[in-house]
Amino acid sequence: MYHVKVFVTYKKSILDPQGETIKTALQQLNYTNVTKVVVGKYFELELSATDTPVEQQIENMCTELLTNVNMESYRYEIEQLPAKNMEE
Amino acid sequence: MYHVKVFVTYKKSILDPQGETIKTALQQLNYTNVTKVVVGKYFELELSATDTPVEQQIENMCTELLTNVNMESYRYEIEQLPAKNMEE
Amino acid sequence: MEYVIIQFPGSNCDEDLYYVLSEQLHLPVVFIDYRQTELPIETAAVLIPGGFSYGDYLRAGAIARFAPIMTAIKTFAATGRPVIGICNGFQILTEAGLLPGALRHNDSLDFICRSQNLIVENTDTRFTSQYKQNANITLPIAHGEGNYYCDEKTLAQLRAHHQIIFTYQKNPNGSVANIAGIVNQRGNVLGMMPHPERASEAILGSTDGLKLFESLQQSGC
Amino acid sequence: MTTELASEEIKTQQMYRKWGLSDDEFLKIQQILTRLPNFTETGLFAAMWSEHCSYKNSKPLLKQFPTTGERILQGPGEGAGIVDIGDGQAAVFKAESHNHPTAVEPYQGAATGVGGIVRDIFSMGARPIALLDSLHFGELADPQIKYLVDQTVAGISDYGNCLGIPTVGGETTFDQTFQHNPVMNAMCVGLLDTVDQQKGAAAGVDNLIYYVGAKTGRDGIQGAIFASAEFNDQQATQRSAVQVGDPFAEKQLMEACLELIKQHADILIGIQDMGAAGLVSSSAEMGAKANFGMQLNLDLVPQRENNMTPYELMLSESQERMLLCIKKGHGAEVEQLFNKYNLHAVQIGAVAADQQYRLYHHDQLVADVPIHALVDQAPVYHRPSKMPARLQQVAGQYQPVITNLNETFLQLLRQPTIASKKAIYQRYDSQVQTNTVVLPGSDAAVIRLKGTNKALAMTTDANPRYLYLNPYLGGQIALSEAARNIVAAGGVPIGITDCLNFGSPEDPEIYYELSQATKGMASACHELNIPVISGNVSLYNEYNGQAIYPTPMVGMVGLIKRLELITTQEFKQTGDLIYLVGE
Ligand SMILES: Nc1ncnc2c1ncn2[C@@H]1O[C@H](COP(=O)(O)OP(=O)(O)O)[C@@H](O)[C@H]1O
Repeated sequence: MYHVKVFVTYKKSILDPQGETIKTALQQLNYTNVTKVVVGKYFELELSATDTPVEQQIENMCTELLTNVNMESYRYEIEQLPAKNMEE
Repeated sequence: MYHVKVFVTYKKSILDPQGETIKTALQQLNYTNVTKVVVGKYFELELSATDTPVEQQIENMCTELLTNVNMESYRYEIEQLPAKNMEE
Repeated sequence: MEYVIIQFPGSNCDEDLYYVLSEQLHLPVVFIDYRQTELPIETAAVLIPGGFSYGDYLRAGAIARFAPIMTAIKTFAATGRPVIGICNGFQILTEAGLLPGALRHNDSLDFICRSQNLIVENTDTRFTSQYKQNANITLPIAHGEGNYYCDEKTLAQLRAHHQIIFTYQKNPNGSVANIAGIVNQRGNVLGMMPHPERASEAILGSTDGLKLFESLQQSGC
Repeated sequence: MTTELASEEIKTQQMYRKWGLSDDEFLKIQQILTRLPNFTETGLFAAMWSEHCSYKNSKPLLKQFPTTGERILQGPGEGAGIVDIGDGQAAVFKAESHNHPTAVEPYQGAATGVGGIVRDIFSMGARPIALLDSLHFGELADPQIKYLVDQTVAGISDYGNCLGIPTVGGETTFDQTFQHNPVMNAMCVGLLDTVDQQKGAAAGVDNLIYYVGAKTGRDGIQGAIFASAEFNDQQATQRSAVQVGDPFAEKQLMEACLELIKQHADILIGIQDMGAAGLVSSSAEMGAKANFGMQLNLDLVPQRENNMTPYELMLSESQERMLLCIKKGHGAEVEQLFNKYNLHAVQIGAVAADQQYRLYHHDQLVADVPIHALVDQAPVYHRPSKMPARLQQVAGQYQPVITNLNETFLQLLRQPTIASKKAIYQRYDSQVQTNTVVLPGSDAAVIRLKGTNKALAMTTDANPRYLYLNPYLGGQIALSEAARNIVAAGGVPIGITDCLNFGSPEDPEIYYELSQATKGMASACHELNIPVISGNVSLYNEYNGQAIYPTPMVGMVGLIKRLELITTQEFKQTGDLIYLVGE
């Protein structure tokens, strides 16, 4: 079993209006020391081992479905779980 | 300077329709080994130090703005940046 | 020959398109379900309607592009025959790689529904032949993710090949170069965010959209 | 897991009180059952006898409303009311409040409010053709209120847009009185081919009870329980009264149910939304309405979470679920149809000959009560009423001081309550289905009916300030304003739905407001000859003992007999004459 976390954000060159909006909101709440906010999507996946290495599976899922590579970039962390730990 | 990552997901009892839909989509793409998908939000913040400890600031931001504690739970990671590293 | 409207789970402008094609223009129209693997042999044109396929969960159009019917649509498009994607249809076509670029959240982050003035940038297509070059027309928009994005290189290509078909007179959503609709390089696949089917009857306030379907009809499909 | 108290403990510890049952009510249950109710049964009664399900405080007042008429095919009592509009068609409409959920989680609260009212409409056999809302918030200058408005509107927008139902009208006001208690009412209008008319009834021994739609989770279980002592903090944070909407599932559910109704009428006996008090209210009401009993096997209920108790399964308010009664022997057809839409369709029980309501869980009988006791025997209260002190004083006439007319005029227009609501309504898809002839921004919205030369006009109106000053007159005014909006669009009013948003009826002054407002509304209904065909009551809108202004929302629909009669409010040409009519 693997527990995988995937983080998706807009590419750097692309304006992130959500991040800007939240930064403004935080500043209005007097968190004036916040200089930058980026908003992204976050996925947690649980999957069992197969013949394909898990890294490759995750790479494929990211490029095929979880992100639009025209505008988003991704990052992931894979954690192997001890057997019999399927339910949190 | 601090670089903070905040992860927000629904609490366990709460329906996650996006996660369910994405799980089904992944399974139809033959990733039949995926047993669970949770979709959440992801924030990256940059902020400078103030009199208030950064942990407490982040806690407050999470409960005041970034999450609705009635249905979401959050987690964060704080990383202290060396000075003069404000832009990635 | 018949016009084919694709129904995805969550499509919701399918009936509206059907109404215009069949009741206003008296064209033969059929619905085809997303699970089908083939288009009817007699297909004249494929129309992908607006709506929220798969709830727009993840990204608009992201999941629909894997539907079984998409392979048949790609084959159909590859033969140079016409495919139109409106709103969610446009999003699906970009996700499927049939059109360049991507659609982001509107820069206001809000869904916008209102009439929008457009400029017809290129009438030399089978979708726009009935418009006058540079005509000002009014069509409704209704979208949350209609903010067209492409990189500089793609934009230069779009311009070089006259692929930009409709632009907004006043940009409502942050789209690159005010883009409201584009075609592929070959000119047979059109994607547009505004809804021509909502402006095809006088009682609804505008008939500017009808010309798009008439153009298609005139082009001999 | 919750430890469930034994019957004796429920009684001695009076834990039923935490679920909103009074000592007298608990005694009455005991008398009906001739024994003590167990934990699950107590929960069933608490939910079914709540104001929301039983109208125990408002029933006597609702009796004042005229509810019949030549055109009325279905008055109050079903998912929605139905008015004949000729040519084999009918208008179906109802409104619902989601004030508390919107206060707690504005986006989801508003979204699921829309989801619920839409299910009420298609459960009658009608295709939903329009949505309207009625929103009342605290002062907009407050950033938190801004956020609340933004999220509420986003919730309505995302849910309605995804379903492909145009949101064509509504109203929005701002006042301090709604600071902690926003009002979010949603109204849905549907178009019915009268041959398709459905009822939420389960008749015929051994006919099948089908559960369709989303799985059941622990969401929205009777809010009161969260305050109860046997939950520790840890559990309390893991559970939530908030429900998350899944508009995509609802769209599929709507299409599947409409297909069932249109194409399998012969096997469909009854259909009902699982709304407030979820499975218990839908199933008990369906049985009681047909004068049959019912037995359900809770192990068969599709479940999203492990180890759910009968109490949790029965009271969950998970969204996007419906209950069907299907003719014996035809289950496979239903399963096939719903599978096509990727939805669950599971037989969970059957209609019983006696009028007993029985639940089984893990092969044990966990509840066994007379079905009519749950549905029809809730006590009815005639609460004491007292004129509020503020109304006893003769109000001095307010004399505005105007020094600069232009400036005052502009100030008025700048008031958020008066200013244009475009920023709100252009976030709703108001045009999908290509029938919206008059868009939001005019007096009433107009939806043409394809294939006919007719149209429907619709509006929502409330004016809490008037009601605060004079509940009786204010009630009349709300109705007349709605009627004027309909007439100004070219329509003849054919019926209303309402949401009565008030404070606690146990406060005699609030009860006075409620009784006077409804009396005023009823008198205007009689005067204008417009029946009330459906509605909803939302009481206890209070914060720290402070109630909101009385806010009865009137949703009115009018028939426009010919498209040529449609009128819009803008001035059309220079030189046209302007008249002022009325008193
Ligand atoms: N929350 C809302 N949702 C949809 N439409 C709205 C909303 N609030 C106001 N509107 C629309 O804005 C217009 C003006 O509303 P309102 O100020 O209540 O008008 P009036 O005072 O004429 O009744 C109406 O057409 C109404 O339908």
